[in-house]
Amino acid sequence: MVNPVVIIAITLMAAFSIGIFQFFGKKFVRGVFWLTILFDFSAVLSIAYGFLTGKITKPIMVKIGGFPPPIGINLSVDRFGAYLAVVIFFIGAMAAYHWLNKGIDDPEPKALVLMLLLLLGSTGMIFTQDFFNLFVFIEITSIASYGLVASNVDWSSLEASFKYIVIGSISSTFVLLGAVLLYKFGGSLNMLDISSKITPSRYGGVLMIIAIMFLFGLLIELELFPMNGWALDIYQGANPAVVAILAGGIVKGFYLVFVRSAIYLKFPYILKIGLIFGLTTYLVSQFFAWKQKDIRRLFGYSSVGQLGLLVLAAGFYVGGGLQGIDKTYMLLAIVFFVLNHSFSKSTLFFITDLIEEKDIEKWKGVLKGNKLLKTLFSTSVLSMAGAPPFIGFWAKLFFVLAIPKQYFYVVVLVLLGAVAEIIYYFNLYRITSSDSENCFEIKGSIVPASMNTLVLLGLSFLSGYYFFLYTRISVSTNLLIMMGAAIIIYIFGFSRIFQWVLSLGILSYALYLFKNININLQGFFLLFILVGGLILVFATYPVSKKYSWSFYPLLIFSVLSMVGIALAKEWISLFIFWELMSWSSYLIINQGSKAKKASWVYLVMSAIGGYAMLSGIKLLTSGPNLVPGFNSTAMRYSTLSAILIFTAFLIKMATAPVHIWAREAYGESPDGFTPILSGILSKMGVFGAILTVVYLLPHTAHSSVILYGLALFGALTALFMALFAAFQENVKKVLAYSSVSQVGYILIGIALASSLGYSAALYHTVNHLIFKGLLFVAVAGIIYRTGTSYLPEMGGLIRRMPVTFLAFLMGIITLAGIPPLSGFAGKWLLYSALLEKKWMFILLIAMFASIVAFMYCYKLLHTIFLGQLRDKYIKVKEVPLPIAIVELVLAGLTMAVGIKPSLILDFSDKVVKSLGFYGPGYAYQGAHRIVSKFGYWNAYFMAVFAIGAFIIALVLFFLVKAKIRKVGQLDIGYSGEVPDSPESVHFGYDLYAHMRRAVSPFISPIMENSYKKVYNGIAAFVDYARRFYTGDLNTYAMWVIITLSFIFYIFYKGVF
Amino acid sequence: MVIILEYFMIFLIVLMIALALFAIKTKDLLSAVIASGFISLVASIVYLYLQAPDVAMTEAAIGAGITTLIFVVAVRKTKGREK
Amino acid sequence: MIFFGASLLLILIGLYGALVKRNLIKIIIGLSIMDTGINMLIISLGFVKGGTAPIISLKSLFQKNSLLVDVSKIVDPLPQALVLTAIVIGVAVTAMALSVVIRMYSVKKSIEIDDFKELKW
Amino acid sequence: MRKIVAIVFLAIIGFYIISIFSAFQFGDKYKGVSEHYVKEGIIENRGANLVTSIVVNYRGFDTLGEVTVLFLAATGLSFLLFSCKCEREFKRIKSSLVLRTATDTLFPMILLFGAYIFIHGHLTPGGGFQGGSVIASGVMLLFLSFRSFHPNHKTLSTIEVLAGISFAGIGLLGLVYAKSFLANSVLPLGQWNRLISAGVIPLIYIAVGLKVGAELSGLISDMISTTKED
Repeated sequence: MVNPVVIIAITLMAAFSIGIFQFFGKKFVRGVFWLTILFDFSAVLSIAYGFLTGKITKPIMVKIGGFPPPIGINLSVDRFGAYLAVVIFFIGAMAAYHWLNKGIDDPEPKALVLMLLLLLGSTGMIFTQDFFNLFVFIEITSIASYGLVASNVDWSSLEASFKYIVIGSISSTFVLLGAVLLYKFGGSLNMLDISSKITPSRYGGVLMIIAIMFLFGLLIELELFPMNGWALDIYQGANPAVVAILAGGIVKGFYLVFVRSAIYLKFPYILKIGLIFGLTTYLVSQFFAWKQKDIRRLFGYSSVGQLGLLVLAAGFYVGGGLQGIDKTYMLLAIVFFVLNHSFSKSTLFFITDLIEEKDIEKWKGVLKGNKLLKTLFSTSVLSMAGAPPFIGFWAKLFFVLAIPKQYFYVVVLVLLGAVAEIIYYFNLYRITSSDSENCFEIKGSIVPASMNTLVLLGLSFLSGYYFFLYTRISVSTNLLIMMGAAIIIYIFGFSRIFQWVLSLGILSYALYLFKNININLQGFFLLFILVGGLILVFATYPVSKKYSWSFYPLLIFSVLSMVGIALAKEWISLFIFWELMSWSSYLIINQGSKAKKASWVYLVMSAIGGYAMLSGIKLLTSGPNLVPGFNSTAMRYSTLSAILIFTAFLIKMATAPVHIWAREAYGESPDGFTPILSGILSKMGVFGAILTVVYLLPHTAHSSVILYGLALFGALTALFMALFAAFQENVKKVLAYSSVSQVGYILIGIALASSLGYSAALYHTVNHLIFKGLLFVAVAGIIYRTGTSYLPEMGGLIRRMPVTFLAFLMGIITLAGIPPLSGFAGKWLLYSALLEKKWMFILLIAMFASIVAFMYCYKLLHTIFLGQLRDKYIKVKEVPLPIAIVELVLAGLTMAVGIKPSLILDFSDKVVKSLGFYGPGYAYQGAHRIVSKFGYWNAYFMAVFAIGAFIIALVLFFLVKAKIRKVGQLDIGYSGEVPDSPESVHFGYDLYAHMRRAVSPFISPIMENSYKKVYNGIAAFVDYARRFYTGDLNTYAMWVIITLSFIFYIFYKGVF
Repeated sequence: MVIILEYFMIFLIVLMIALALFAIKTKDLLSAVIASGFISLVASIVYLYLQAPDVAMTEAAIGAGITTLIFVVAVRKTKGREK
Repeated sequence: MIFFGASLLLILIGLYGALVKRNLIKIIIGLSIMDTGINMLIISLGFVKGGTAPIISLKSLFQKNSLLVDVSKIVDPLPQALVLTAIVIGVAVTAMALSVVIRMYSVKKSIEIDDFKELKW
Repeated sequence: MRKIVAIVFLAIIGFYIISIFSAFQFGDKYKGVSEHYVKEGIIENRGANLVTSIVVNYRGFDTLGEVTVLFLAATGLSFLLFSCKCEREFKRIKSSLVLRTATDTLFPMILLFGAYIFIHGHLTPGGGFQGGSVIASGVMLLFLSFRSFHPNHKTLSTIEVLAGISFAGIGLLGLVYAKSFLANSVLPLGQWNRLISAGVIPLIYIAVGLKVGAELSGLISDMISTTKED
């Protein structure tokens, strides 16, 4: 361990000596610079390591001048100071490397001196324990940053620098005034000494004003709204390398100093400052960033927002009355927030400098091509937006868990801000990941950004570990290891077939691991996910080549996170895996070439859902129990928490009012993923809904109302989505609406909350996987061969793809619920359950919806396979082998289940029993005859009957075939022109045009439009509101003064 | 004697404030700079009264001398008058 | 007491200059007036009525390693030490600000705030 | 409008700050660490000037920071003003004969005076900063009188660097000898009120004086010299 003061002395000497070394040439200067940085970094690292391993337990006190503390100045290096110093020197080194690599403007030695002294100043600021010495170090830091900020070829940096100088001077004036008045008040300048003389009761008098002045000086540096215009201008105008170190390191130093001073001063209103200024800053900047066109200013808004959040967290940590584990959580949240922001944001600023493009629109397609850049950018953006498993996620989670329950509105607002953050960050990500012909050259070295990201990944791992350590949440180690294996798949991105085999291997291994699992609700879904995933992943190989090399790792990640959801034992771990699933599926959907907008909508909706769930979970916590389990039924929960948690599941199921993401996301997602999205992923909503209805709703008031409402939602979903599906012209979008419609039936079953209802829901869940997986896989094969998903361009494919046709036909029959296939049993169970509960209105809607469903069933079959084959598909081949295999397997399954429904019902019975019911609500008579109180149904007999009917019809068809006359495609034509647009030659185009007028009020996208209106309204408002930052220096300074008077007014209750 | 000194201090303070107001109000940057230099000079006399000879010296040399000089240079380089 | 008031007035006048003036050099002049005000405030906080300067150079005051003069008759030396630092820091900031202004002038041939409002929103 | 708002809010702030003064009577006695400085300062440091004792010894770390700030300003200024690759140029109007003649006589005396101030920093008012700025004002006089004068930047830098390193180095010596950075125990304290006394205080002040003088001269020369494009 090195004496901290030596770090400062050596750095100073090095900075001074550069004055001589510059005469020997740049190399000497650089040598001195790097040696110093290396020394400093290893020195602070050794101290930090001492703290981390527990070798050093107490803060290191260093006397300067040999005098005991109140007499002389002393340094005090505590745990956080040491850690932060490591971060600052690391990011400083990276920024310097980046800058040197890009080339510094001419007096390079001077720039390096400024850089060294900037790092020195911030380190001293963190280490010192003397108020006036703090002021001196703040000035060193500030002046060095004034110079560095001004250094850019672009003249706008000068403007930024000047604004910074003026506001910084005002800030340091208040710090100085506060420090001297504190001396006058307490008789010394030592922080500990002053602290010992302050009791909260003394805050009635002048101490309040003094403390406010001192802390206010620091608050200005923390870039709080409304006095942060200058900071945003720096982010926008200054050299990104400088901004990286400012945002990534120096501001965090100010933050630490602020928190420490507030603690030493025992300032009573720190929580109020957090709630008033921190929260406002956070929210305002997250919204102002929406319409920002300059990428650096966008990141600037984000940085400012994060600082606001940090101030809020500090308010809770210091003055929120937290004790015990909450306090630890909050501390960890703060540490994670700081680390996350430092490393991600500096990486992002480095990247902006590598691309050298300011306008966001010109970033279109930046990430295409360069895998490394894409990885770095995505990692940072994901971590900033709080996506698991990155450190930003754990920070947010700890933060939300630690907030006292009476501040629930803070949780809501913070999560609202998080959604806003996701909106603009992924708007940016949408632009950068979209296709474009633009060619980008990376100007500079990518090493600093890569190093930062490596550290970020390491920290993410550590923070996740700490999360599970501190919350004592049990998580299956096997699962985590398998998720880690996804990284290996990622590394083997060069070979698609290897990735495929490895993915299948991992899923099979998972199935092997959980083969003996107990069949209750969780076990049922676990098997469902793994078996379904295995089958559907098998079919992905042929289509996967179209997508990025990260397709398979993400796929495995999302399937395994669903396994995690099924294995969860507490709400929090369910939430963690839920988010993992949402984010990884977002990244997969985003790989679809036209899916950028769709995936963005999906992500935003998922985020709303996920954060609604989190806030609902927050309401479930009570007292010291911060991680409520499913079975903690000791107390009555509020209806609100149930509704909030339900929101997440409804959004994932895409039921009626929140369905807007479904069409485009299903329609444009990668063809290999759509079956999984529809068949398995949306069923996690079903799982969650059952969980909520079983464990949560019985403990809330109004549960019967909620249930009926859910059933109504389900019925309306079933009806309207079926109607929408009939009017779609894109095969995947038809199936998308169909999926949502089917999920509506499942929701009705869950809402019934009876044994028959659950049986129906569970049966239909599996059944839907079988036939919708089949249909989507078949469609994927067709798209793979024909290259189109537009219905009117298809037709007549029966001749080229007979196997697919057969499988597709069976899928459609199942979908329509016609015996002998498996679809019928589900409907029978559901209607019986509805009759049992006497929900006649819902029954009516559901039955009507089934009839409507025939419309699109017929349309699909008809338009794709029947009619005339288009000329260009004359030579189309049958779908690739893996797809064909999966089609046949699933077709076989639907037939088998149709004849013997107990293949599924045996499992669902066990689940229903495990949920506390005596039986499934029906009984078997013999092997195939199922009886409920409304009648019976013999699957075997029906199958024989239906197959017989089918054979008779087939025979009749061949007998009358002679009378059919075949017409060539080009036989049509009028006015001498041969129409060739698919709309005009295909009879299946707009098949239900004659019905359109009748139902047009019902199929207009009312919901979609109103969502859009709300979004556009908010966006327009914030676009206007951010004119608050006029760019005028006087106005910025004025806001500083206004804020100070405001703080005085609200916190000072008069001496007069 | 003491009383005269105190009146003199009051005069100096009034002078400082007047100079400050003048420095802010005047359109001519050079006069403003000179006025602000004068404030420092007057302040250094006040520091002597307040028994702070070290500070008085510093203020006179740095505040009134060096600062004014660099102000003057800056004003000349920017050829400035306030609009 | 009038020293307190005067220093406060100087601080406020300086701040007013920074808040209202549209000329960059005028703003810096405001800041330097504010600095002077603060320094004067600190010095007057350390003043002791009837005290002498904290320099003990007369033989009669210090003999045989002990101070003969009444401690309460020496003004507080600490604020003076602090002000020394503050003054130097003030000139450093001023120099920095002025050099930025000179550069700004060389770019735009203007030192009015209205010409430097490019960074906004 | 802006003016009215500014006055109103400044008045509010002034109103609250005034309330502080009711707690601190002007001319009141002080307590706390200053009592120690006054009572023990001479005994511990043997420097007659208590302010110097505080500046260099008790709060020597501040002074190191202060020197750094000045160094930083000088560096930053030349970094900003010469960031384009233009040649420096020194052209000024010719000064009067009186000024030039006076400068010839005054300049050495000013230098001497400056040196006197910082060498006697521990005995009389003044010290490194004051002495340094006096020296710089001498250099300023040279600028005013001689048209083509410009100081040798290499010499200035060398002085600056050596002075700076010796300040920090004395501090480190303290760390070696007395296990405390900047401790005043490298040299014997000596007799009170002698030129050679007070341990390292004079040494540090000489270093500070030279450094400040060189820095301020360099700063002035940077400000005055123009680039060719102007």
